[in-house]
Amino acid sequence: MRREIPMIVAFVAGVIIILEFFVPALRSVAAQIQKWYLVVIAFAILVGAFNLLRINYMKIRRRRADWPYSIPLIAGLFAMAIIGIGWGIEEGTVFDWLFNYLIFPMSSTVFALLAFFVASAAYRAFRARTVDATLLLVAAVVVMLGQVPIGSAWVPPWWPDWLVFLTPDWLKDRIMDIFNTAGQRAILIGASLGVVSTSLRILLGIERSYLGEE
Amino acid sequence: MKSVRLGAFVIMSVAAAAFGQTLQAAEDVAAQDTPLDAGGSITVTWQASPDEAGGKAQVIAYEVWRATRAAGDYKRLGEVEPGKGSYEFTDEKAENGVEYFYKVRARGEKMSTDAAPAGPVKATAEWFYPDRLNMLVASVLLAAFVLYYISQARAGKELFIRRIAGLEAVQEAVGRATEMGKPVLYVPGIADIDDIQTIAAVTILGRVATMIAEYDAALLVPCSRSLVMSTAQEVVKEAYLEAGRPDAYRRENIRYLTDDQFGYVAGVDGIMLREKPAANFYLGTFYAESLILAETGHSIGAIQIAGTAMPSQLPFFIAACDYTLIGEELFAASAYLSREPRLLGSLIGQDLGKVIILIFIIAGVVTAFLAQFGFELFGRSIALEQLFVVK
Amino acid sequence: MKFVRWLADIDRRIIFLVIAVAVVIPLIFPLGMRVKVTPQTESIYKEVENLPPGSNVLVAFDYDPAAAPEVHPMALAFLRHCFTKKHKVIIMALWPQGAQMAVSAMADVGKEYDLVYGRDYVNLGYKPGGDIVIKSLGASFPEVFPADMAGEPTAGLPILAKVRNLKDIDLVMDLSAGDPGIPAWVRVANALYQRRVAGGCTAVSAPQFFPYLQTGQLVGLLGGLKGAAEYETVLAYAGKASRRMDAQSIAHLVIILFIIFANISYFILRRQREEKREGPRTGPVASA
Amino acid sequence: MLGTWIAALLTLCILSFLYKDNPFYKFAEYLFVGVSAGFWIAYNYHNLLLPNLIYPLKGAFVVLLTEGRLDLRWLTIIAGLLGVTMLFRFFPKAAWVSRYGIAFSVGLGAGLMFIVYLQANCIYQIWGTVKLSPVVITAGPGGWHVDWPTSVSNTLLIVGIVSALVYFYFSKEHKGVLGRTARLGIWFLMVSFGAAFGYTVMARISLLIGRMEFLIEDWLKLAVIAPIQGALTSLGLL
Repeated sequence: MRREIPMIVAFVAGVIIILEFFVPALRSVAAQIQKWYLVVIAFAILVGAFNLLRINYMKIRRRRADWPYSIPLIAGLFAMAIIGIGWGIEEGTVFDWLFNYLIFPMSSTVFALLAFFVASAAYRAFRARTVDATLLLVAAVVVMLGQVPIGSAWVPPWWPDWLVFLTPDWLKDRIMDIFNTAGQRAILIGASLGVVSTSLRILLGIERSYLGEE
Repeated sequence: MKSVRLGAFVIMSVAAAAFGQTLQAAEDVAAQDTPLDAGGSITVTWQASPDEAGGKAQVIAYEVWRATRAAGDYKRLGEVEPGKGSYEFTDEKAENGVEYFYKVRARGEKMSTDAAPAGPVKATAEWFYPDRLNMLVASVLLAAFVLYYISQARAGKELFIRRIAGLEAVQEAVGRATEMGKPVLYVPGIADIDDIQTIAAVTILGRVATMIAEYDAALLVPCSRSLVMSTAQEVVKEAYLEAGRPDAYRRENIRYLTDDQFGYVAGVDGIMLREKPAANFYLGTFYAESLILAETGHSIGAIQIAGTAMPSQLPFFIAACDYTLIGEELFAASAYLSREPRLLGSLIGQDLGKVIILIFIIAGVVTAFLAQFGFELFGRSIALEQLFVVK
Repeated sequence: MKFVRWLADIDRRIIFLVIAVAVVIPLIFPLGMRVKVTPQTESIYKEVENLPPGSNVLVAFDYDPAAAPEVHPMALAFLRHCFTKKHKVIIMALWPQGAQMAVSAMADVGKEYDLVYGRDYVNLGYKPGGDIVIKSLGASFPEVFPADMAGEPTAGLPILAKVRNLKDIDLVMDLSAGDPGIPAWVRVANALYQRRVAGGCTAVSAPQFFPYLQTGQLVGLLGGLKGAAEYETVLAYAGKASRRMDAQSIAHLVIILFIIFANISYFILRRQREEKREGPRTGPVASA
Repeated sequence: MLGTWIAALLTLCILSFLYKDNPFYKFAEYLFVGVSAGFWIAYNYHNLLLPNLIYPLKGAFVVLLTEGRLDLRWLTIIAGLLGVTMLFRFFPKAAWVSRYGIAFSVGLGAGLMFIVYLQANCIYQIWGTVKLSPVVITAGPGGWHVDWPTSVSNTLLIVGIVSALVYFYFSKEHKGVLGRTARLGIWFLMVSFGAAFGYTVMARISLLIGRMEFLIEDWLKLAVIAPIQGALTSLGLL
C-alpha cells in the first residue's frame, strides 16, 4: 500500500492534466492542481536546505577536510533566507542588494567560464579524426566565421553573385536553415516519442522505481 | 464612481431626446456561449451603428448590459470603444445554466440608443475541443502502440533492441571507478522532478546504482532540487537493496546543493576537483552548465557519459564527453539497461510511432509536390498539413 | 617535433589566457567593424515598422542579469524602435529578475522620449508560472495583473483600457534567456491565441528556434549579441552591442586558429604514426 | 562602492578556478552555494508559498468567519497536505510518506509533458515537414519554372529529417539500407551539432565580455583608479 496509493495519486494528477487539453470544462481543475505542485516545491526546498545544513554542520563538527569553508555557506544560507523572509525581496531591500553584489557577480562569472571552456573543448574535440568529427568541425568553423563581421571581411565588394555560396555568411545561413533545422527537428520528434512513452509508463505504474522500495 | 457616471448619462440621454435627435442602434447583436471554455462566459457580438461611420451623431462607446429577463432590469457590464466595425465583448461573470439577455447600447454625445436585446443564452462548459481531434488521435494511437507491445513483451515475445554505445559503456565506466577506488558522480540535470527528462534520469540512476552497489564503488549524487534529491534517495536505496547491499547505501552522498543554476555548477565543480570521481554521468535536463561540468570533468580525467534531449546542449556533450545519449536514446536508456520486457516493449511501440510518422512525412511531401499541379483527391486539394494543425 | 607534440596536448590554461587577452584588448581599443543584417532580424524590424502607430506591443522580459550582456541591448534597441513608432508598450516578466531588467531598460530608453507611465507604457512586473500565466492572459490581463510592478492598481491605467486580453495585443516580443521563454510564448500566445510572436534570445538557444521561424510560429528572431547589433544597425545607431561585436570577432578568430593548430599538429603526428590508438577518450564519439 | 568591490573580488575568486582549485575559489564556491540556497528559500516563500497556500486559505478563512460559508479555496488544504508529506523526509522511518508529494509531482509532470511534447515538438514539427515539396514549381510568364534554391533546400531538409529519424529507430540492427540511412542521419546530426556549437561560441564570449566590462569599467576605472586619482588630486600631487 505504500506504493499503490501514491501510484494512484500520480495517475489521477497526470490524467487530469492530459484530459484538460481536450476537455475545456476541466480547465479550472487543472489550473488548481498545477498550483498545488508549486506548494509542494515550496515545502520540499526545506528538506533540501536541511540536508545542506546538516552535511555542512557535520563537516564542521567532525573537522573534516575543508571544514572552515562550511561556515560562510551556513552563514550565507541563514542570512539570505532570514533577510528575505523577514524583510521582503523587492527592489531596494537588503535582500536585493545581496543578490546584486554577491549572487549576481558569482553567477555570471561561473556562466562566463564557458567562454574559456568553449575554446578548450573546441581545441580538443574538433580534430578531423573521423567523418563525424570532421563534419562537426567544418560546420562549427563555418558558422563561427559567418557569425562575426570579420568572417566575411575578406570578401571584396566586386565578388560575383554566383559565387556567393563561398562566403561564410551565406554558408552559415544555409547550414543553420537546412542542416540545423533537420537535425534539431529529428531530435525533437524522436524525443517527444520517448517522452510520451515514458509518461505512459509512469502514469500506468509500469515504471515505478521513483517510488523506492516496497 | 460608476453610479455617478450612470446618473450623468441618464440626464444627458433625457436632454438629447428633448432635442429630437436620433442615433441609430448597433446592428446584428448576437449573444452566444463562449466556445471551448470551462463555462462561465458568454460572448456578445455586434456590428457598428450606421451612424458610426460619418453619421449625424457620433458614437462614443458601446455599452453592454445584461439581464435575466428580456424586459428585465439590465445591469451595465462594461463598454467597448468604437472604430472597429465589428465588435466582441466577453461576459466572464455569467453563471452556468442561467438564461441571460444582452443589450448593446450605442452611446452618443447627447443621446443613447439600445439595440433589440439578444438572448436567451446560457453559459455552458464544453466537453471537447473539436480542433484537437488530431492530437487525441495521435495520443491514443501512440498509447495503443506502446501498450500493445508492452503486452506482447509480457506474453514472452523476444524483443530486439539495437546496440546503444553510450549505454554499453556504463558498465565499463563503473568498473573503472571500482578498479581505481574512486567514486562515481551522477548528475541528474538541473530541472525539477516534474520534467520528464529528470524522471528518466532518476530511473536510469536506479539501474546504474544497482551496478555500482554490485561493484562496491561509491556513488555521489549532487542534486539541484529537493524533490529530485528525495526521489533519488528512494531510488538508490531501493537499488542497493535489490543488489543485496543495503548496508553500503549512504544517504548523505545523495545531497542537495542549491536550486540556483550556477551555484549548483560551482558546487558540483568543487566536488569533482576534490573527490576526483573516475566516472561522471550527466543525464537529464541541462542548460548552459553542460559544458562547464563536462570540461571540468575532463580536466580531472574522468570517463564521461552524458545524455539529454535538450537540442541546444547536445553539441557540448558530444564535444566534451566520451559518450552521449542523443534525445530519444535518453528515454530508451532505462529500458535498455534493465532489459525488463515491459520497458523494452514500450520502446518498440515508440518505433512503430516513428514508422507512422515517417509514412506521414513521405506522404505529405508527395502530396505537397502534387498539389502544385492542382491535383485533387475526393474533390479537395490534398494538403496533408491540415491534419497537423493544433489550435 | 617536440613543439608539435606540445601543441597537440597544450595546457588548457594557455588557451584560457589567450582567450582572455583576445576579449580584453578590443574592449579597450575598439575596431569598429560592420555587421550584416539577417532576414530574421529584418522581419522583426518590418513587423514593428508596419504596425499602425499606437499598436499594443507586449514585451516580455524573460531573462536575468546573467544573460543581460546579450539580451539587454536587444531590449534597448527594440524599445527605442517601439517608442519611435509611437506604439504602446506593455512590459511583463516570467522571470523574477526580468521586471527589474525592464526597469533598468526603461531608465535608459525612457529619457530619450516623451513618455507618460500608464499611457505609453506600463511595467506589470513578474508573475511566476510560465505557460499558465500566458494562458491566463488569454482570458484577462487585469485578473493576472491586478497591480503593476510598483503595486499600483492597473484598473485605471489608460493603456490597459484597450487591452483586456491577449487578443488585443498586436505583437508579442519575448526577450528570453531560457525557460520559461520563447517556447512557452509560441505554445500559448501563438498556438492557442494566434498572436504574432517575435523573439530575442541568447545565441545558445537561437538554433533550436529556427524550426519555429520556418513554420511561421515566430515572426522573427534576434539571436545573441549579433542579433542585438543587427537591430542596432537597422535602427542606425551604435550601441553597446556593436562595440562588443569587435571583441567577438577577435575571439572567434582566435578559437578558429586554435582549431587549425590542433588539426595541423594532429595530422603531423598521425603521419609520424605517433598517434596512439583511438580509444573512447580521444574525441567526439556519438553512439552509432 | 563597497558592493562593486565585493562583486569584483568574488568575480576574481571564481575566475581563479581556471588556474586551479584554490582557497579563494573554495571560499566563493561555498558562499555561493549557501547564499543562493537561501535566496531560493526566501524566493519560494514569497512567490510560491504565500500566493498559492497562505493567501487563499486566509481569504477562505475570512469568508468563513464573516459569511459563514465554505468556498472552493479550502481545497488548497490538499496542497498543504501534499507539501507537508515532504517534511516526513526529516524522519527516515517515515520518509515513505513523502512519496505522496513525489508521486503527485511526478504524475503531474508526466501528464504535462505528454501533451506539451506531443503538440509542440511532435505534431508541429511534422506539420512543418509535410508541407515541404522536394521540387518547388512556380508559374511564371514563360510557363512553369523550377525554383532550384528552394527545391534543393527542401530536399535536403526532408532527407535530413527522415534519415536522422531513422537513426533513432531502435528495434532493428542498423545494417544494409537501414544502416546506411542511419549513417546519413548521423552526419546530418553532426553538422547540426557543429553548427549549434559554432553558433553558441558567440554567446559565451558575450558573457565574458560582460564580466570584463564590469571589471574594467565599473571596478578598475570607477572604484580603483578614480579614488586614487581623487586622493592624489586632493593631496596636490596631480
